[in-house]
Amino acid sequence: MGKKILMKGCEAIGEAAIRAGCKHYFAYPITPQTEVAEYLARRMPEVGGVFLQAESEVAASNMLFGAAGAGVRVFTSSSSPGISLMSEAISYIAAAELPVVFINIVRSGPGLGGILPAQSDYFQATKGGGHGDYRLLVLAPSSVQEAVDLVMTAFTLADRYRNPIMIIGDGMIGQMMEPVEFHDELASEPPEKSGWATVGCKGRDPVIVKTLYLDPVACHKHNVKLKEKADRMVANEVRGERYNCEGDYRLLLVSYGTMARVCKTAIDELKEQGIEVGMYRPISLFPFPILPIRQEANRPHVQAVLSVELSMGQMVEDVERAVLGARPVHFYGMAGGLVPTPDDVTRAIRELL
Amino acid sequence: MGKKILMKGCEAIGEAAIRAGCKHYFAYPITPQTEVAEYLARRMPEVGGVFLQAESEVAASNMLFGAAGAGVRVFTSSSSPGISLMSEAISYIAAAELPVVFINIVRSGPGLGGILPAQSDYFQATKGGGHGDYRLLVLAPSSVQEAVDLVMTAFTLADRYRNPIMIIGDGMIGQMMEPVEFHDELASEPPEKSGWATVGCKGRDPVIVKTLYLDPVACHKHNVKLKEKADRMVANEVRGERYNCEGDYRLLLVSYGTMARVCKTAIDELKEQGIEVGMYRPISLFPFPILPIRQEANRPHVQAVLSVELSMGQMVEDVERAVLGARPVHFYGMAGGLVPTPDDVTRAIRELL
Amino acid sequence: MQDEVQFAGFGGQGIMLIGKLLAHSAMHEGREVCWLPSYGPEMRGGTAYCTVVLADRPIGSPVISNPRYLVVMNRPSLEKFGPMVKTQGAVVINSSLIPISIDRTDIDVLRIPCNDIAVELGDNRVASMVALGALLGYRTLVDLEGIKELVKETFGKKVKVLNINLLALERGFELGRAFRESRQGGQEEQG
Amino acid sequence: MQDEVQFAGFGGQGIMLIGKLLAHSAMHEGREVCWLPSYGPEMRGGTAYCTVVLADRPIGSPVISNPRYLVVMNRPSLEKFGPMVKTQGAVVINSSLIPISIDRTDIDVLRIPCNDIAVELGDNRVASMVALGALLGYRTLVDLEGIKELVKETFGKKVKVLNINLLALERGFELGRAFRESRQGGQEEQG
Amino acid sequence: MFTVFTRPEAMKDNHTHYCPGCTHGIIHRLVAEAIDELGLRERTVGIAPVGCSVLAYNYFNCDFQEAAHGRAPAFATGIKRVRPDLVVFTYQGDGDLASIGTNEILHSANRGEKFTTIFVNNAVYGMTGGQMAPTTMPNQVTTTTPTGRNVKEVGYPIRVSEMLATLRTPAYVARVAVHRPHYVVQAKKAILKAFRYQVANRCFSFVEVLSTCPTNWGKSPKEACDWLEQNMIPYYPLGEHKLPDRDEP
Amino acid sequence: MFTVFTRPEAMKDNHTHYCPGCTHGIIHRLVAEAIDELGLRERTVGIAPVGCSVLAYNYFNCDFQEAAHGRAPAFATGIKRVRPDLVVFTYQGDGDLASIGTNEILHSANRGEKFTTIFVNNAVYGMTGGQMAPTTMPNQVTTTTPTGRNVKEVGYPIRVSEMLATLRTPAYVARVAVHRPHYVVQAKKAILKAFRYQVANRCFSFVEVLSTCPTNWGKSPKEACDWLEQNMIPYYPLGEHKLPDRDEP
Amino acid sequence: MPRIVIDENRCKGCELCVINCPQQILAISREINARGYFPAKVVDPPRCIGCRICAIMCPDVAIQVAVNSAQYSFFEY
Amino acid sequence: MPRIVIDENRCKGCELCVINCPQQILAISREINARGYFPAKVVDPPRCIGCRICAIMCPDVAIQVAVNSAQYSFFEY
Ligand SMILES: Cc1ncc(C[n+]2csc(CCOP(=O)(O)OP(=O)(O)O)c2C)c(N)n1
Ligand SMILES: Cc1ncc(C[n+]2csc(CCOP(=O)(O)OP(=O)(O)O)c2C)c(N)n1
Ligand code: SF4
Ligand code: SF4
Ligand code: SF4
Ligand code: SF4
Ligand code: SF4
Ligand code: SF4
Ligand SMILES: [Mg+2]
Ligand SMILES: [Mg+2]
Repeated sequence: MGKKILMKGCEAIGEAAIRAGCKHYFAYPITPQTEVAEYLARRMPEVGGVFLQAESEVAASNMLFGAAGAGVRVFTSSSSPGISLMSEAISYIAAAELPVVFINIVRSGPGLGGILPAQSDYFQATKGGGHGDYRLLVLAPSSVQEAVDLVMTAFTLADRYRNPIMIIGDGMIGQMMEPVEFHDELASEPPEKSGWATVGCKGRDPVIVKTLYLDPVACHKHNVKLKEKADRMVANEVRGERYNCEGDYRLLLVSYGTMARVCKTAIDELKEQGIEVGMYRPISLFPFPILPIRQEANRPHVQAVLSVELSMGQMVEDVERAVLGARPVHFYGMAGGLVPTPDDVTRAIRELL
Repeated sequence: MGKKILMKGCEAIGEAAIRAGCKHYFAYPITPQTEVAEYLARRMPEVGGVFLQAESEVAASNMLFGAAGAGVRVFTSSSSPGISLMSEAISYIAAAELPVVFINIVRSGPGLGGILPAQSDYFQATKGGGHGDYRLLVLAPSSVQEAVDLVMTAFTLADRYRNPIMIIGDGMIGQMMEPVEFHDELASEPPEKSGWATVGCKGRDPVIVKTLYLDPVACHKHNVKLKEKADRMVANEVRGERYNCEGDYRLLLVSYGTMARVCKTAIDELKEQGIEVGMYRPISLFPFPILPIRQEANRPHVQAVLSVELSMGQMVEDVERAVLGARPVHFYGMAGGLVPTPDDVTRAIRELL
Repeated sequence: MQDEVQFAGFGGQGIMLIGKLLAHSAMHEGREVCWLPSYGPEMRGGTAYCTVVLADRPIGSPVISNPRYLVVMNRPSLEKFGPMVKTQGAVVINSSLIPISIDRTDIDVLRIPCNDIAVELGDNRVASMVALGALLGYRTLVDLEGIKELVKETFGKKVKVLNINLLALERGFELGRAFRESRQGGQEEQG
Repeated sequence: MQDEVQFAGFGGQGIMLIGKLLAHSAMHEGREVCWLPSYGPEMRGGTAYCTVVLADRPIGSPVISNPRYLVVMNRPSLEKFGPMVKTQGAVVINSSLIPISIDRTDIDVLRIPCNDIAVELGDNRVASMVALGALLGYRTLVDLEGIKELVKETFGKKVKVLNINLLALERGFELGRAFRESRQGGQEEQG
Repeated sequence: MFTVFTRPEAMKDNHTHYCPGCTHGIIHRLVAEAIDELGLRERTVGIAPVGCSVLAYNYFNCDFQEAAHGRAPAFATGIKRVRPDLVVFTYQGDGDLASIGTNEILHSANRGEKFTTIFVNNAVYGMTGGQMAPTTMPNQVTTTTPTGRNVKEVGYPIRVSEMLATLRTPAYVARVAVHRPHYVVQAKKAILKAFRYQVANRCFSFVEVLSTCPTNWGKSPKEACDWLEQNMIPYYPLGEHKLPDRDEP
Repeated sequence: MFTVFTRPEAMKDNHTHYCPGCTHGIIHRLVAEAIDELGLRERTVGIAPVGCSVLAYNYFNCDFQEAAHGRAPAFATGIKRVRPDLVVFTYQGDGDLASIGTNEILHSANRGEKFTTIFVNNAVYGMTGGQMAPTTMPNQVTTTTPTGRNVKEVGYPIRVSEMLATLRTPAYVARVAVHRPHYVVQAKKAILKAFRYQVANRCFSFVEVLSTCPTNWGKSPKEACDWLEQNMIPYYPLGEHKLPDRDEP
Repeated sequence: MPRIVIDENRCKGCELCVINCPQQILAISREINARGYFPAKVVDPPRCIGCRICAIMCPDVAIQVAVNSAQYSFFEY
Repeated sequence: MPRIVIDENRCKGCELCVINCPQQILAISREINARGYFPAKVVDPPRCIGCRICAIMCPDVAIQVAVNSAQYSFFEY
């Protein structure tokens, strides 16, 4: 447990990875997270780690693939268009069951879009931008401190599930400076990997890291295995936070990331005006906190549910699946880099009450 | 209206595009749809069109982007990993509001997976493999004839909405031979595009095809525009087919593509045994037929809903959103290239009744 | 009425072609048809197969796991698909390359020395035509003349090749018919 | 208690730095802080700004559209952000580069010739330090000495640069305090 | 009086967002002048890259498309194949063309696509704030090579023109510079020639332009010009590296 | 009796799925022999491409990874950077390496990554059934060039070795063939040399092997060897195209 | 006498014209323009030879050059 | 006398050994193997010189070569 230091989100993320025992980073620059690379270009040599600027995101993601297959902890960071270019590799890495941490500091899309904060890659992250049946474990911090903690946790989860993990932050998470502490107790020893990692076949039979299953029965079984893994995540890794849910609030907000912080301010302001609004903030986007949200939505005083996002409405589909018709589900959001102010959120809430 | 000819799905798709007035094709080979390219390599020169084998799917999708920006009808075909590599361009093309037709003859994933039929790219197609808020209009044929008809329709829809359209077929659609007729009346004249397409600025101000919106207000507005377009698709383009839904059936199947044909055979067999099962077959996967399915599910005799897919469970999430808790929603499916037989489906149904 | 036929053998034995001929000529006869191959050259060697469904109403499942008829040109195919054939169905076995038979009494088993006949006719490659002929001789799924017309279209002006193919079809057809007749005789005896 | 400050100007005017200094020293004083820049060099030129939130409990929204305090170093920034300042707030205007003022009576307006003072001190680049000093002279958001310590850490051994920066801070601070005192006097007169 | 120098018609009357002294502006003007001199403006389509020049369409007075990062040559291929009557050029930086987009430029050149590429080599990623490019000079400090490009770790700068010149397919490939007046004059000639080859439907044409990035080099515009002269010119020899008419084995 | 020729230890005792007479098999064996002769088997990691040799791991008796199509060099970079003690080689076809994956091989070579690439140039896409590759010969008929590769439309074949040899970063680049015994002997030497350079941590090493695809060329194995000799050898000159010790400007 | 006109508001004060003018008659102004730059100006107009070098080097097309007679030019451009 | 052993079931009958044997003592068998190929065989074993060329050319590692004395070899390989 160190003392608090003021750090920019991107740099704190880079440092958190190192503290988590990950000393290998491959990436391609893209705003608004190039500072992760710039930080690690300085820092990795200091800790005897590897920093490599790849020729593209396609190459970077396949370097991760190879390196993870060789048994080391490895991660990258990028932003929306760059993540799209990694889609093929992400599908492969999930198929090969390799632990890799991806960080997407989301910018506004689609296309080149803009560089300002957005949450419009929710679908891509949670439903799989790549092809085939696989699931990323997706975590969404709402402060620099939480980003640091989740990055450290991510490496443990990646190893535990042998699955790629994605951390989704909007541009604010990457760009803002906040005080952070590094909780070194979140770091974990990597498990023994020489049974499946390509570290040379001395003393054992050769291992193969692969994703091709020409026999449909084998391919089906492999898919079943991946599905069971996803089910285990659903059972064990749901994370979220309740805010102002103790009393008899009338409206349930669902919001994540920095957008949820704006919502908190709005909730506080409304509280002063005597209006009680509760919020559930998913921290894991996959597994989505279906049950906690369903539970909150079904509390008798709740009249409606409002999903608030920096998008045109993506998470709201999962909120619908959670609420399952028990209450009307509404959406409020902005895209393109606009961030609703607490006043905007307050106004949206008032319209529903 | 021509006479019936026996054609392989891939070749019929290529021919259908030409009949629809699309004479420009850029692609990279990948099983199980390389025959589209091979057919067009012969056929395009005959009709004075363009066939170009690109150096990669990334390049192919960006060639489409440029060509569509220059105002011509253009299309490509690929299969799962290749579509993943097109994710970035697809997001851009949607952002730039260009009419492009994509055909994904899905193979089993994730990763390299196998080459056998699958429907595991449902999420990717309908929720956006690429980054940002955009929607593809996604159509899923269940026979070679329907593939031909939908390909022809797709070009009209692409022009109408100025939006990329994706046709999703599993490997069977691409590989099997069935009799087809070309309904030339489905072809449409392309609308006038010189107002926005880059055809030279003679006689007007220069036009710009772009996706960058540095100003967040402009970017937000653009996103709202895209969202409104998606809403128009939801209002106007829902397509689907009911099978055996006239009577008081007890179970509602939801299934699409060739999987739905297998279900039909199962339904017929069960009918002979006195068990009534209805099916709704979505033809448009986006817009998803939420309302028709909700309506069917809510009919009093229906006890449960079963989503049957060649995946580990993807469309079932949309079925849940459609049914909204009115009935229990179940899933049955196989992945990896295995195709359930009518008997398998029958067994899955019996377990629920 | 729906008939399903599965053809199987090594790649290069003409499996796909005879399947297509059957589908094609059934279509000409006005039936619904669907031809589905095992596809993808991503795997060299091994077994190639295709299934053909012929029906009088729109075809449901194109995937046939239990065909009524099976034509196998090599041993692995027999071992793999033999057990799948529907009861009351039939299997045509290329006895030239398949020393074994199949241990089922609920189906008809036609052992036809396709490669031997083909070699005899002067072209090893027409073995599959012999097999197709045999199937049609055994069960008139489509008219032999229709198939012959298609073969003529396919091989066009290569007269020598064409003739060998036609001969192969006929030789097979005779053997198939002979089997059926003997079998009917046999069944009558049993019955 | 929560204070929000927005700093704005041309890129290169030191906007980000003075924001960070404020955030940093508030953190040292044990407060919650959040510094959020307008980011991205993808657009050259134009206006750069950052907001700093200082609070006594966890900070909700890092996005501040209506700051209590605004420090503007160029004209476009004043035009863009001036109207946003909260009633009862204040704006520090770099009058060296901004010929105009702002038409609001509900806020305090400090016109400080930052660049002129900076040039006078011998380094045009310290204009932003003058502005930060003025803000702190006007409202003690953090202790001036803390900021000075940080400036010492930042410029380390470059003694000359360091001294000019410290002087700039002090000159600004004096002007800010003078304004506050005159204003209080004025208010008393009014009251 | 005769106006002997003014803004070409193929440029819009907009202020650019480029940093002071950035030679992107000179290169824009040269391209616009070439388009004007050949009378091509009304049938030209430019392709902007992702890089500092992403907003090129705000400055050029002709139809434009904005490509995904590195893919401008694929765009140009798409357009030129379906509309061979149009004149198409891509304008690309060294991160765009020589890093993420090497595959596209290489294969377009190799197919002999009939468009023109203006390749702006400023030895750095300008737009994203100064990271290493494949063309960054040995020991050059960038934000991702804080102690200078170590050629033992990440190799030597790529000479794109030389590399493309090895391809067998006929092409025009030249390298020019714009940091001194006489180089600008040569650059203009090469660009004109490149467009002429396209208009004649002769071959792919490619002009690499050495350019400054004062901001990310941490230099004044003048210092940047001098640095380019001293460091880049010796490593990146100017001249015509390939002509379509030269016979190849 | 002494066994003077038998299966190398670095090969498994599995039947390959390759077509009869496909020289992929010979190349596999040469690589395995080199690994054995240098005693590297227990610390070697091979990277399989997507192409006919995707199943290479079923035949090599060492650790293996299977890459995404074209990305084997990125895999190898990833592995070698994090585990420099391992010996890493990629085995790639011409569609894989010279079409979709050109960017990865080029930048790996340019960074001087310390791995070895075996590049199997058979002038066609084997696995997907015979489409044109960037290395397909002029006028060669493939399923996507049904009337033969028209160089006016799609350009000339790419000579990858020559292209990589132009890069400034030290490397070993050689082209060999395996369709005649004496070529096989030379090929073996080049492959050995390539691995030696890697083991010495000297440079990136690259061996292009001209190979046959009887199936998609529509030829018997013998005819395929003759066709290769007559058509490919003149266009793709054999030899060492670059040595790390040769000085470069 | 040739006449050059510098558009003060387009100019970004990069000095490329200043350092390249063969007559050395350009200089940077001490007055800031609306966009925050110190623009170039002509300090000794009569000595201008109309060579266009300043304009050719200007990345912001801020300079126009006019001459009395268009008959001669120093170089083809 | 050198001895070569051809693994009949590995052999795919490609003939590469046959056409390259300097002694021309290999030929394709008329009997099909289990995988459907006509394998190569040695027709005149005594004439084998143990040069290993057949083995070197075999894509399927179907040929083993043994010699009485390993002292000589035709070429380094
Ligand atoms: C897929 C993708 N990756 C990364 C980026 C971020 N990016 C924007 S411009 C750029 C590099 C620009 O450098 P260069 O091409 O040299 O142009 P310059 O700005 O130097 O003119 C990068 C990496 C992006 N927009 N898209
Ligand atoms: C992203 C992607 N695109 C396309 C394919 C399909 N594909 C598989 S192998 C191959 C080409 C193989 O050719 P080559 O690399 O020359 O190897 P060969 O089979 O000739 O040895 C292609 C295009 C794929 N698997 N993945
Ligand atoms: S960052 Fe560099 S390349 Fe970009 S505009 Fe500024 S000087 Fe030019
Ligand atoms: S298809 Fe060609 S490359 Fe592939 S195994 Fe067969 S002969 Fe070899
Ligand atoms: S035209 Fe020539 S002499 Fe006149 S100001 Fe410009 S550069 Fe100087
Ligand atoms: S070159 Fe142009 S922008 Fe630069 S100082 Fe001269 S007039 Fe101004
Ligand atoms: S070892 Fe030499 S001589 Fe003996 S069979 Fe083989 S190739 Fe012929
Ligand atoms: S080279 Fe090998 S596979 Fe080919 S025929 Fe000879 S033994 Fe058989
Ligand atoms: Mg650059
Ligand atoms: Mg190949």
